[in-house]
Amino acid sequence: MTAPVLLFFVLAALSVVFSLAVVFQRNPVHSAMALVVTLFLVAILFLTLDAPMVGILQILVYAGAIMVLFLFVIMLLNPEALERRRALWWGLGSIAGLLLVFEFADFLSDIPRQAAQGAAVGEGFGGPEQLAQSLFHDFVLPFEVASVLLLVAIVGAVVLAKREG
Amino acid sequence: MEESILLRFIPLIPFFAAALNIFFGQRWGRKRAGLLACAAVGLAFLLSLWAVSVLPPGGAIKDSVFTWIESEPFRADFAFRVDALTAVMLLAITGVGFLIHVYSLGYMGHDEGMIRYFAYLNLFIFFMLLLVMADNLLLLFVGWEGVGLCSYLLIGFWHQDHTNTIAGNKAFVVNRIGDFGFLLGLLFLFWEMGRQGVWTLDIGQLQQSAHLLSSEKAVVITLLLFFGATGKSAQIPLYVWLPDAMQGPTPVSALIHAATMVTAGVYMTARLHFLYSMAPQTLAVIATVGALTAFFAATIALAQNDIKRVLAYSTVSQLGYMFLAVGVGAFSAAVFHLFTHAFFKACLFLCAGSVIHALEGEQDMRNMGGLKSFLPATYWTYFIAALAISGAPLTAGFFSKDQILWQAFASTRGSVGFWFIAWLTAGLTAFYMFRQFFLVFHGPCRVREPVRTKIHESPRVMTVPLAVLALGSVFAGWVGAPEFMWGSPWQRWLEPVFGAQGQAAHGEVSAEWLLMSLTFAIAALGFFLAYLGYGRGAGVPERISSWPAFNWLARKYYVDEMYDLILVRPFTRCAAWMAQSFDPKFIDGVVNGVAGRVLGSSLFWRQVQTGNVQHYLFGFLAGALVILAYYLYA
Amino acid sequence: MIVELGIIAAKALLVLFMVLNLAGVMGWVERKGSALIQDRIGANRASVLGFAGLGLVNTLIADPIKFLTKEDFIPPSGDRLLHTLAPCLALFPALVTFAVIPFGDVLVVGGREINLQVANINVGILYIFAMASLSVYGIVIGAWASNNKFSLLGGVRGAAQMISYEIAMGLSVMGILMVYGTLELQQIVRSQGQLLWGWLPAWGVFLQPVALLLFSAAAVAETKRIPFDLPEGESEIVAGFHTEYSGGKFLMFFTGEFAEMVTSAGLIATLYFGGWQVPYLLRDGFHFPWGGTWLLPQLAVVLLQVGAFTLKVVFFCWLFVLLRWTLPRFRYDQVMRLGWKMLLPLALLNVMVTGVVIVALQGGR
Amino acid sequence: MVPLDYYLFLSGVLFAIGVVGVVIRRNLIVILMSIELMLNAVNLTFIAFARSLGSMEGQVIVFFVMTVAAAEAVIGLAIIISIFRHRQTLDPQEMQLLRW
Repeated sequence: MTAPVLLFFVLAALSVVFSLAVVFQRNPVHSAMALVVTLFLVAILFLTLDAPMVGILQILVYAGAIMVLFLFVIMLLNPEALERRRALWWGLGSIAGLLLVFEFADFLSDIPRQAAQGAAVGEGFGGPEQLAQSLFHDFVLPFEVASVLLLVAIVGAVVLAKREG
Repeated sequence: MEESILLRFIPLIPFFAAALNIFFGQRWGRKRAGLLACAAVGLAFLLSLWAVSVLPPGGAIKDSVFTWIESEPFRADFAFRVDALTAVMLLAITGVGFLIHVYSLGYMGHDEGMIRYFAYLNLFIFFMLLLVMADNLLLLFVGWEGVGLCSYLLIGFWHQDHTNTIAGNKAFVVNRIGDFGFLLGLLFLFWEMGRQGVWTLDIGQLQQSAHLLSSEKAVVITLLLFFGATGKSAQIPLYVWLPDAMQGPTPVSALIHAATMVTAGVYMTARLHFLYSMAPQTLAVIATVGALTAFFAATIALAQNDIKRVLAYSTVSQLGYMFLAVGVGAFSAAVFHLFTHAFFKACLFLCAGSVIHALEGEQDMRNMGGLKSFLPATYWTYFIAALAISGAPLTAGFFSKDQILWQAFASTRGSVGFWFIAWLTAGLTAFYMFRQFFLVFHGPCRVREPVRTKIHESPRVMTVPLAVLALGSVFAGWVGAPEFMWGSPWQRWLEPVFGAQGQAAHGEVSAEWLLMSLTFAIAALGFFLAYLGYGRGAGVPERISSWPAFNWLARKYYVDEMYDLILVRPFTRCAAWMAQSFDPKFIDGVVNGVAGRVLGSSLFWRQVQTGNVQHYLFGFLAGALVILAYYLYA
Repeated sequence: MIVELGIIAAKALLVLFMVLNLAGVMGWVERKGSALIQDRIGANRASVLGFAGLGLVNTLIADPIKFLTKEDFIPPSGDRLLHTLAPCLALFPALVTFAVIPFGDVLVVGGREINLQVANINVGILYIFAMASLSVYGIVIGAWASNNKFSLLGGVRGAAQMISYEIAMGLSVMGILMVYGTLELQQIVRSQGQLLWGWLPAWGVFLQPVALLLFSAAAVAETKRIPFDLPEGESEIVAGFHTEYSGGKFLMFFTGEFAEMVTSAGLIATLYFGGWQVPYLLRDGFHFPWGGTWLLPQLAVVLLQVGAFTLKVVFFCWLFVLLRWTLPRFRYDQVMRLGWKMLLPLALLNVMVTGVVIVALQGGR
Repeated sequence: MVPLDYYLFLSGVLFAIGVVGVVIRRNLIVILMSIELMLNAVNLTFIAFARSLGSMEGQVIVFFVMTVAAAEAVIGLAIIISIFRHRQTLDPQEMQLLRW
């Protein structure tokens, strides 16, 4: 087992553990923290896949902004801390999830195996220049649309969260 | 074929006048609205004169406004076309129409709904012009339906009175029955021509490719179209609406139910003469129906007491003459009689209107008499028109009717039987016309007291049109004199339209003279009998009206009752059963039953709808799993 | 391989040592600075083994000992795990941020070029922001885990404030990125060695003066220091997010704050004041614009550069201290208004103007 | 080198965990977090394929997914706040107005 594979297994195991924690922790703050860690780990996985820019953005946007927002809202609302576990419902959901995993595994077993880092990529793949080239050249219209989407989200959030009167 | 953009204004001017009157009439006031309506028709008349004057000999003028329907390979233009036949109709419609509009200014001058009246009248003129100017049968059908609508609106014009509304409904329903036949004929024609590869309803193209149709198909098509004509032109069996249509204002009766609309059927058969000529069986049917109607209606007219009903049955009878002419293949004669009839029948109706106007709405001839001295202008015009319709020598009716009689006798399709019926009818016509004449204008005055003192001659605005029409009643016929007198420009005018077949027979001059004399003789006999029965004293009417035969005629052969018994009652009963038993029990049962089952199952299944998003999501997840599994393992 | 790793480890340790020590020293400087400004003698009581003359001893040795020997109090109804985790989360980002800040040019030892920067990654600035954004968690988690109303208020304030100012900070740096055309910090610093009009060093402060002001303000807010210390706000909410902290954990918060301060100073120096650049000093010595040259050995040059960088960082740290004891605390609404309604629009405007100028100078390529 | 399927399978597992979270949790905020987890799993797939195919498009799409996720989180949280103000609860089971 080479170093990259080992690294992958460590990251994968950790991220699965923490994402399980996200779902099965009864305390929303614990869930949120577990999710932050998961996102961090996934960002490192991105780095192993030659996507440094996206990886850093993942930390910056997800961990740094979105999750802080989640925490902020949890603390703002401060709901009753723990929810009850309902064995039947949790069991049903988990079984369905397991089935989903099995079907994924079955599906993946059918496709030919290939290395993730198979294709030859040039210097700076996934770096700021290349991403910028794609974003502002090939995908400039979607990019602008995305900016409009964000603007709409801002306005929507302000309207929704504003207290009436 | 020449093009002219001016053509479209002939129908459009009345149309816009109607629209303006509908929207702004109330603001302008009645007087201005009436003048606008008259001016519009007058303008249309002038334009028609222009169109006739520029019409190339034997040709036509065309004006394509826009493409109405385009569905390859079929194409219908919203196009107008004027040829010799249309030109005649144009002049009759706009000319007589204009006079009647002017007359209406006086007749309807005091009516509350005058603006509405003139709007309808203009709308009618528009549709009628559409009908006669249509370049294709679809547009003709639009006009056909449109005039029916206007007729309905105007019969029920005084809708406050329920009987008027019923009369309007009757006219509309009976016309619908005819129109259904017409539409079927139209569709059948369209389909059959299409099967021959000619997808068209354009009249010119139809004429060129009519020979593609087989004779049997032509018979069926023409019979169906003729059925439509019997509805619109009040022939057996669908004539029953016309007498009732007299409920409308009298100028309307004159314009729509005497001069123009009811002749639409004749016009249509003349327009499609090329089809009818291919179907001798149909022509035989038409001739028979025409002759029978002429005689039948004339006999009914003998015994009517309502001044307008006599004229109504007279109209039916005269229309029968026209169809007889069509049936023996004498299209030109039919159109000629149509033309002259427009004048004298309009004149008669307007005279009747003048009388009714003077007597403040009285229509029963038994309550008239001796009006000669009160209404001199009406008296003389009526006299002239009555002479014309009776066929007195050198009047319009004399020429046109004699031509029909001659054709009925001498045409290849004619026979002595047809001639005899028509000849007999000519006598009856003279009789009932002068019976009416004597009852109304001669003898002692039987007008009821409060009205009698106020009898007055109509104003100029009404008498001048009467005079003009009376002149027309005499001189309109001179354009169609027989060959042996001074010849017929009419024939030459219509020759290009109908070709050689328009004038089917040229017989011996002596035979023509003989027939003419016979006709004159029987007309004179009718006049004499009328004078004997009604002209001298007051006692005769009572004696005659006690005869059972007279009663039989007065009740119009009980045809309305028969229709009621055979058709209307079973139909209403069937409808009642449908409405009261079939619909609530069966239809509603099925509908409610289905709804009930649906409701029941919904009540059960709605429990699935817990409102809990996560339950839905779980269902969604399960579904996704199943679909995934299906694609993986199946 | 081993050597490489060793060099990296050495660099990391060096940086950690420098930053932590500087943070410790700053604790003393802060007290001394306050005393200076308030016209008193200040922290002069600590004496170790009777050696009290050097006040530095106070913070470098006495303070840690004092903190570490105190009771580590955890609120009974609090969250044990997160309460412990929070100080680490506060300290961690401040320390790792320095990894991408270059403290010198290339040092050549035995033919091996050593880049005087712990990690040269091509998205350096983004990395800094990513780490800075993580520093919120320390406050928020700590505040929440304390199960204390005041702590929670402080935490909520901190979260909102830091998210708000992060945006202004990021946007103000945009100008620098546009001018130097790279995200790599080492590259940015090297670009600042060029000369404008032959004599003026192309430092960020000359090219992006507005951005410097915006960035500095945002940086102060990010370090939660006066005038932006709302999350602590002693006069209102006791001690804010670290009300329930004591002992070693408090020390970590404390150190974290100073480490952040050092990092901010380092960033300002790197982005706007030429980083390790000494005016006119190239790799082989000074080349003055007025013609003179003064060649120096490579080691001397590197030492000069590292020294210059350190000097700059210390200077800005001192500026922070001065700032703290000069300005009063804002109200919370003022903080929000400043961040959203002044810094953010100004930063956007700066980006736009910069863009226009660049396009104009390049002829709208 | 690490096979592509490893990444894909990891992504699938993370996705399934996210789905389970959405289904079983009774706290709207955690449900929203689970959705973020699912989005991230998908992002991982995109990045893996981007690397495997040597094309930047996957990364660009991830960029857009992040944009959408940010917008979604903002709006979602705003909705949650306004729901909480009205009903004092975050339990989706309590929100059953659309019931038969």
